Amino acid sequence: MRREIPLAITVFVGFLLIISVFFPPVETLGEDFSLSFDIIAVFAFFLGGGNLIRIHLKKLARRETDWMFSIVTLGGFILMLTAGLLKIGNPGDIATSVNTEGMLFESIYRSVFVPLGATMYALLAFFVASASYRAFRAKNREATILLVAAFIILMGSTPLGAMATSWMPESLSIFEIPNLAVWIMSYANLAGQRAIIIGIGLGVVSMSLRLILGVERSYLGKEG
Amino acid sequence: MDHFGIWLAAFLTLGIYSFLYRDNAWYKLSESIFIGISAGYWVVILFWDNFYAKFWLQRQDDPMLWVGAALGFLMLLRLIPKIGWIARWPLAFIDGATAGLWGMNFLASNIMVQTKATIMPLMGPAFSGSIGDLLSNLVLVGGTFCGLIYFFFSKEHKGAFGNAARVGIWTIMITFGAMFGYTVMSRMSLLIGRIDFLFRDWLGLLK
Amino acid sequence: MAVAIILGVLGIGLLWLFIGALKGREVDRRVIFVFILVAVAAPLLVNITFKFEPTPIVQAVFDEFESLPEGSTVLFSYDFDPAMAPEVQPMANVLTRHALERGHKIIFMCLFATGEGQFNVTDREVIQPEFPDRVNGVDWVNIGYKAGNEGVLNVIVTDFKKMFPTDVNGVPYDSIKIFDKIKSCKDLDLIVSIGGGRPGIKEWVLFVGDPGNVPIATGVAAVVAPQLYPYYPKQLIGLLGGVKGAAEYESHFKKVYPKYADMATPAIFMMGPQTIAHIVIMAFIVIGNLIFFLGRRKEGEEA
Amino acid sequence: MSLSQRKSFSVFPAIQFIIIIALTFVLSVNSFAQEATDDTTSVTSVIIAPPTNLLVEDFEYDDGEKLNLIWTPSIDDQPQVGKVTGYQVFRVTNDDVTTKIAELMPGANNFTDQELDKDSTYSYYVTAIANGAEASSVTTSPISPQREWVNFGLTNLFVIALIIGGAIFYFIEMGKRGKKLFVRKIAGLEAVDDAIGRATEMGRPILYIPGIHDMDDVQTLASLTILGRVAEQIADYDIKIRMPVARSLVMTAARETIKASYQAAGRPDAYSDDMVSYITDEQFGYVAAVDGIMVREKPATVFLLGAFFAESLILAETGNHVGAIQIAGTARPAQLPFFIAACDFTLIGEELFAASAYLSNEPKALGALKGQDVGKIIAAAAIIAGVLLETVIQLTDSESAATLLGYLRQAFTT
Repeated sequence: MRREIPLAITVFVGFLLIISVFFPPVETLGEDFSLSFDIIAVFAFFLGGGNLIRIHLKKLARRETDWMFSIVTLGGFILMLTAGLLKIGNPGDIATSVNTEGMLFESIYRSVFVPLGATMYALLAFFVASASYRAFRAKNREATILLVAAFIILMGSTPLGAMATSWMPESLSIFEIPNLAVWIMSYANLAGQRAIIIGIGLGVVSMSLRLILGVERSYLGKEG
Repeated sequence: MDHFGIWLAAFLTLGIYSFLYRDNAWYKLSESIFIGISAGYWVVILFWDNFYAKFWLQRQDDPMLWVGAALGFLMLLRLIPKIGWIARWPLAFIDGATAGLWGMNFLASNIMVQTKATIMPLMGPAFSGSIGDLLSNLVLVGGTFCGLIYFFFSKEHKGAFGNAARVGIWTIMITFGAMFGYTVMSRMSLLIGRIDFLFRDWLGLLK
Repeated sequence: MAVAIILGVLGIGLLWLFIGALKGREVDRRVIFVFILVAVAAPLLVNITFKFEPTPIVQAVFDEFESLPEGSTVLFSYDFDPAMAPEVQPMANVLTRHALERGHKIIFMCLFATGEGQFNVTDREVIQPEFPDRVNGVDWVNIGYKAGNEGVLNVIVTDFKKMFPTDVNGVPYDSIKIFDKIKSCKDLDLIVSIGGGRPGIKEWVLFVGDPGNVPIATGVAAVVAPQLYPYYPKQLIGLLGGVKGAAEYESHFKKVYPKYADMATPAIFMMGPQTIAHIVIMAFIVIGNLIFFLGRRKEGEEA
Repeated sequence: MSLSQRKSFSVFPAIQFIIIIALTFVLSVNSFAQEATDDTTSVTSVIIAPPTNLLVEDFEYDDGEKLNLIWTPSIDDQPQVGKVTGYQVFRVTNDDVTTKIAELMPGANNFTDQELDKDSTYSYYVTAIANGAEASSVTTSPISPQREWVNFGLTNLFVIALIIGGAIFYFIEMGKRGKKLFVRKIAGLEAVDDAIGRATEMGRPILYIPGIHDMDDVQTLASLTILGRVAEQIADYDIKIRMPVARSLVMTAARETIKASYQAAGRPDAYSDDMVSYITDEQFGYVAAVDGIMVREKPATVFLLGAFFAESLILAETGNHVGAIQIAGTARPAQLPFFIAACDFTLIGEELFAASAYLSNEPKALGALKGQDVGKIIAAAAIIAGVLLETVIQLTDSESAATLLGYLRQAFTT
């Protein structure tokens, strides 16, 4: 029974949602699912949040390396919870969004969360550089193509591209870097994108059917 | 932002960047603050948006909501070892529903729409359009076709089939190279934004 | 002076790495990080700028403004919000400046509700300080925002008044002088949509440009530009893509109109760090390949 | 159209004409009357014609909650000379409550009323608005929205789903019956064994990142099925697996998955809940933590499989920096270039979904991959045929080609 019931649930819900598309009286089942999912996710957070607290309390209790930082994490977590759930500094009533100016929650969000997120995001500028240094090497034909395409687009993004090929005669203007960059973006790039996207579509369909038919059952383990 | 807010934001910004040199206490501090604050942030948002607004306020109108709540409750049974296996039921529900929804969506949006979009004439009416246009269109159609061949699983990439697959992976590599190169500018803009914050708002170096 | 020092430092640094590469020495990634930091931060501090040659697709927009006879009527649609503004506001400003300098009359409108605020930026930064003598209602008018996306376009392609009975200040349509000879979009000499989202340039082409046979030019965010190239040159007479497109336009405009040598050029300013960072990345790609090939040759010799 | 005519209602043209005249008369009298009572001096009365031919019909293929309205715009609604500034649509329910349900642009000639009740009846009228005047169409007779049980508008989708789904199903069955099925090598997946072996040799942990999306993304599900296969091998080798996640549900599902794999490998005692830990739902907060884990624990092998966004490159570069072997895969085309650049092996789109079937090496799972190929053949054939037909049409104006192409396009229309 421990295997059969979940399996039956997956098969039933899966087929129901596939079929619901074709039958107007049940066509909103997909939306209903999304709603249920959101609610399940809230309950699941007791497990996730509980896990977060447990890990850091354990670190503290055992004085593991960097246990001081666990205090910071726990403190931040509890601070945000209190500020948000009690709506500290709320200028309105209970219906007021927690992201209203004046609330403690909102001001922590603005002065801590936002700059930290933006900074982490901006790390990409550095990693884009280090990755291209290492990865764009003409090791084989595929890597060379990757390198050349990237290089042309990079050139095309700067005034260098226009300067480098401005000597070309009018008849060869398509081979001027800025034009070449445009051409790559609108033809070759698009072709690759489409192949990938169609492939993904087929992959998803196959994955879905395997899940629904019970060919893949990660959390149920092997048969028997 | 007030003065304290700017200093705090600058302190955390530099803390994160210190990671580029190597892992250190300043980064660890910024990281721990970020984890704690952001985890708390999302609990609060989940609570007010999902639980309070979607469930609590409308619990009497929509019986479907109770299905979600019941499944959510079953999920919590994982905390009781003896009957923890019941937590698989909501997982099975989510698996089945996600599979069903995505399967149909992707069939329509990825396979059908993209295939249809690729159906286009190679040339304009009565051989109009330049050779360049013809070649460009051939690249677009041929590239898509060969790309599909590359993903083909049930045949070894050999012979003519292998050649087509090779053209396919080349096309895909052009795509990747181009997309990488094209993204650099927006990534640099992010860094410009942060440095602008440090120079302008914090240090007051720029007007 | 400062510019020379920074470029010199970066150049010497790259040269040093280059020589190192010839000896097969790999570069620590922290060195790359320092280069990127300097490449981005230094131009912000000392204002390093580059000269841009306009690409044909940008030049086409410029030429259109030049070739229209003085007194032509151009419509500017501000189809963007503050989030897109860093990329496209510079375009809106320089195009407005160009149109007014050429003596064209401008009708401003927007398909984004937030576009009205963005027009105010242009008003504050370009029209008021540089063209104080131009009269609202005679030389330019702002008719603002109307909800309805392509529905709005569907109407104004045949009739402005129906959709915009007054301008933003409540001045009735009939007493706005520009509209004496402009009844619909078909009477316009050029339409410029600036934006990058929806509704935006695609809707303009589909609902006004094609059916009304009105020339359309556009300025858009870099991410959407590739999707629009296929419209050029038949349905779009030209396109400014991203900060680079704006910088090319600013650069060319300054060259043709020397009296604007001191004008604000935010796009050129933004392109300073961008260009240096791109050059640094390309230099590192070259260095990486050099190391790779020299290493392989060495291996070949040893084997 | 027959379907709609049966349930629709239109006004007889002759009656309509009389009504228009009558209405216009009433309206003009009304506006005169208004002028008489009003003290305003400058109100010029405008007379406009009402919209005509108002037709209400059932919305095709719905659950009985929508009605379609179409009408002919007022004759005064003309470009440039027209006086009409817009339309208002009014709904009258069976208990005689009238509500304005929409304000539309000039030139509008249709509207869909939604969220109706199929057990009630509704009447409608549309009013043309001009400066200071309005003119209403006649009110339609009551109609109820109809429920249709089957959406025949999606027949194409159904057929294609049936063919592709059927092919997958067929090959899965073939596999179950023990037919040997060939699947080509996928380099990224061939490397999984080595990658796990490497971690064993080095005595360092394996880091498994399932993306940052929740369980309602099929990429996450695909990642967990791969985890199931990988964890089984890991259990055999007795290496540490470390799996920080960004979603509580993924945490629960991943724990169940690893537990089941350890049980299948015969080592349930070696499993611990601590293998999987929740960090934070926030994208970059999660990234900050995972970066920290990477540099502090120096994993020998990193799996990055699932739904990734901008963080892809931050994670992959840090993983590369600490010297881990990295196997990545996602179905987000925008992130694939970064994985290609920074990881040792990358599963491109479809390969991510094929991975668990490939790793399992079970005939029935491999059969599903064969079924996918049928889909690729269909798409490729449709593209070639369609492009040829299109080109032929452009060059020769062939009508039969146009008919064929029409069918082909139709088949791929959702």
